Amino acid sequence: MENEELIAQVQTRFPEASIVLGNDFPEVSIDSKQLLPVLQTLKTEPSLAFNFLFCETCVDWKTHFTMVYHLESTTHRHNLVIKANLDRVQPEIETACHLYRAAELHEREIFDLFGIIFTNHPHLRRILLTDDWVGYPLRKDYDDPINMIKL
Amino acid sequence: MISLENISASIHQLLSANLSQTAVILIEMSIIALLAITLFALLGLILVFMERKVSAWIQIRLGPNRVGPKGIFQTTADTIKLALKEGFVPDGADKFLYKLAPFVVMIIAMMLLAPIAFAKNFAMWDLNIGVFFITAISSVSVIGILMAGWASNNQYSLLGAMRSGAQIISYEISAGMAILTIIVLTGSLQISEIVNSQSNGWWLFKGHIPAVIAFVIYIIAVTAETNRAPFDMAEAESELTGGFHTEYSGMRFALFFLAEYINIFIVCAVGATLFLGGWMPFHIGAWEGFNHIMDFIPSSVWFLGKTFFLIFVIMWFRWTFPRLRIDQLLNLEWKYLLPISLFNLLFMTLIAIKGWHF
Amino acid sequence: MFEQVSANNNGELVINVGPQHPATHGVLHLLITLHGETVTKLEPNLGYIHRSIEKMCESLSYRQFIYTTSRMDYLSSHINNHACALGVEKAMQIEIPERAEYIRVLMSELTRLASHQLWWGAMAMDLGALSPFFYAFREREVINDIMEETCGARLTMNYFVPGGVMYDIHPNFVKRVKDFIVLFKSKIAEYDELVTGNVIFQNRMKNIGIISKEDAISYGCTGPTARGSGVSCDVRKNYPYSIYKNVQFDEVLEYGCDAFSRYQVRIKEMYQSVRIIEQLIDQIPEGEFQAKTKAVIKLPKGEFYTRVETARGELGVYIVSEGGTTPYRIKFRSPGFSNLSALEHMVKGHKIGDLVAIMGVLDLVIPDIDR
Amino acid sequence: MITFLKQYFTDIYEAIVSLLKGMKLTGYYFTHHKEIITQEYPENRATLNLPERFRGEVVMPHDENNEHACTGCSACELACPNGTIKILNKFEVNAEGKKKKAIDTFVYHLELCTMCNLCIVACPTDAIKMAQTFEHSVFDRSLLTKKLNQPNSKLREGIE
Repeated sequence: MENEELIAQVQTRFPEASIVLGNDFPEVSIDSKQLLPVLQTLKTEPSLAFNFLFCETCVDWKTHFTMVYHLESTTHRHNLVIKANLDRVQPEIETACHLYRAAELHEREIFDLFGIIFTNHPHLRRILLTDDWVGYPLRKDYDDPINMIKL
Repeated sequence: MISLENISASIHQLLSANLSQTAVILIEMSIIALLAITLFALLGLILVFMERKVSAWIQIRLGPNRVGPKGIFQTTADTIKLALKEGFVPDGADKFLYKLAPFVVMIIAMMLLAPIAFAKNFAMWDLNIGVFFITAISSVSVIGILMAGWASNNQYSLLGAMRSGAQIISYEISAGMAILTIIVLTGSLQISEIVNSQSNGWWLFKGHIPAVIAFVIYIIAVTAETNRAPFDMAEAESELTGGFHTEYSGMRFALFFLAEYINIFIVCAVGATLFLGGWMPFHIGAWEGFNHIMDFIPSSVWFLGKTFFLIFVIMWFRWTFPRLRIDQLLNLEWKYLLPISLFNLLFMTLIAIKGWHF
Repeated sequence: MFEQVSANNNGELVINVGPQHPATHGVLHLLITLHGETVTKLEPNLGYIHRSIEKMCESLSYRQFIYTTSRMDYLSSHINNHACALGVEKAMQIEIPERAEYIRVLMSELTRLASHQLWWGAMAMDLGALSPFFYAFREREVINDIMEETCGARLTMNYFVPGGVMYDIHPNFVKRVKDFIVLFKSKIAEYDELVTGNVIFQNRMKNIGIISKEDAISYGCTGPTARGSGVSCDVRKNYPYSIYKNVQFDEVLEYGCDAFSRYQVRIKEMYQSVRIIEQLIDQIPEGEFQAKTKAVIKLPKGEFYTRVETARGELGVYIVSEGGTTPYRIKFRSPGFSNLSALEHMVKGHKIGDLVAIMGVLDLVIPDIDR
Repeated sequence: MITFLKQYFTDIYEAIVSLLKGMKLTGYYFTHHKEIITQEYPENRATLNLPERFRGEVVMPHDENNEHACTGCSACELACPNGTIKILNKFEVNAEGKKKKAIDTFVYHLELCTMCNLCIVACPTDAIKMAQTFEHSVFDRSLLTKKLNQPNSKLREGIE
């Protein structure tokens, strides 16, 4: 499906979402509480069939976090980016790992490095850093005077 | 002609001329003990060096070449290193069993040397159940391995030891069957008689196809029995890091290592005795000239040559094949080797009764 | 972190595989639960070689950050660099000279060959056959020598820069690559004789580590891991970058879903890489090897996602730019990380020996997973 | 039963053939020592030939008049991703009595260097290049911090 057609179709399904065509993929911004229903529809709807979550990450915009989900359909070969803004004080979002098993490790990594709480995640623990690590390194306000080398 | 037989006989004469019988036996025993220990150390050094060179050449490498000319003192240096290393006992290990295990394995390997005929009329103890003695004693070595695995207080060691137990016990059967196939022909368990029965040709050639099958099965089974790759389930360094000797270090590890090589030597020596005529030279029918030249080569050289050839074959296996999985290993034994060797034994008995062999 | 447990209540044995273990090829830690010899539970514990490359990149310029990616998946460092360079070029909207494109693709395919060869040797070593490792290194060494002559390094090249490549290819390059292809074709038959056709190897590899097509997609598997289950996921085919749309090659797909299929995908991919190299090696056009770029690269504001096919699967580079000289946020979607998540699914119910075989065929590179 | 037995023996036959194939190959290498590819490293030092692009360490070539081409512009220092290079500048008074910037010390931390070659590419006057040395091991870490410009060296004439 071409991007314009895809955007039109997604827009009709989720009227409240704002969709723009980014540099690479169409980007859909949704409310963080809507994530699971949106993903569910995107995955199960045969004309969309986004069955492959190839990247999941987070960006710290200092005022808020943005969760970014990169989706692909292996049958139709189209891509979509889902974005959801999170509150910076208490970042919480539903886990996607029951729909996409790939999300399980990715979400643990995001929890580890950004401190975002994924509700209903089967075992949300630190994955890369040690369990007793203080702070979330990929946040912009993270400071480690010992380990960080400033050039 | 100087031969090992003459040397031992003349020493015996010299001693019995001057001393009482008890003293002679005592002195001879200590000489034998000394020789056995020397042989042990020498075999360890030679076989480890041989293994390293064989592996290197197969793997298009040069192999050890730094210590001494062509690297021949490499294993000596390794032994010194191992002797100097700390003998580490892990916390929570059963200290008594942990320290005992390498010696159990070692002593069993040493006992196995007793009935082997190294040359014509040159064996420590040519007892009348020689082959049976070897099969019986060699199965005890699994106790040493189980001991080591259990006492180490390490899961890897335990798994390795358990695997080893299952493996040795099952492969013992087909190794025994293969040996029995030849015993049927010789009618004796005494090593010297087995060798003598091959004076007109080796059993491998005289015994038709069943002997060849028995030989192949014997080689496969003893490779498994000595925990060598592709059957090194007990060690399986990419799965269990080191298997039953994961926790061992220093001289205790060296003993395990040495015992492994001595065991290989012994099973290959038995294989050479049973199938390839022991110290008997290679003769071809009525070629008098050729046979005469073959006779000129000392019997000890014949024996060691055959044994080392078999050792090389086993090393060749190790550096070529991937490892089997534990269930496939047992499948191979119970579904392939055992039924084949049973039928093979049946055929061989038929041949022996009918006198079809040469 | 993990308390000393030897057996749980079900009489199952809990074993730490790694961080120092011969089969993990690095510092991967797996906590496995064994019922007898059968793995019932597997939990990866990562981070032993985590260097926070993503955080480091936030303070490096767009020229500088490329070198860090060589240190992620060090076996496909050229391809990693390719992804970053492509991302920066896409954002800057510059065209790179055709010669540079040819060199890049040639180098990428040589890297893929070298990586698959090392995998082949290491995998055979995991299964207990130690000699193939050396045979594989013999050919790989030739590639490394070619790389060294042109790029100046053997492993972490940092040869691709935004706008092209760092230097022109060495005058000997074309001849040596051709020689290598002749050598490689004469030696690849040995691989089949020694390992692929071996009955022990086949029995070890077949019907283990089964992952269905749906599961492979759901777990985010890419590369040979997914293609062994029949998932078409070759970025070079589906989203052609550089000059891959102009070269003839097949996407290797196997439908066995087991470890042996994945093995065959990788072996066949080597032939495809050789095919690509053969097509391009005589066609390298004359011209510049680098486009003119400003000394200081500034990217426009926006988000740029680039995907390339490394030897292990799909590498994604997600650059978030605020318009400055350094990236605001970089995410590397590494293939090993997702492939690892499928490991438990593949291993469950198999023997501990199979765990080693499955991991060997997954071809995990730990710095790629930990970043 | 017959088909089972047939299958059983074909399996055995095929297995043995495949194993013998592998043994033939390893046996070939065992007997053909000319295939050996490893080298004896310290002995072959004299014949060891490294390609001219090999990146071993950063050096600053000086000519016979003890002159180099480094103007002290710090382009390399800025290009370096991990702070390997530190340039300390001084001001020299030249023949016409004008103050001129020149390098005092070109500090190079070999222990931090990743041989990425970015400094060489960045240098506008080609004052530094990569040397083909690779035996960098020393017992004292401080020996790895090097001063690249030689004592009393000067900037070559005509380089700005």
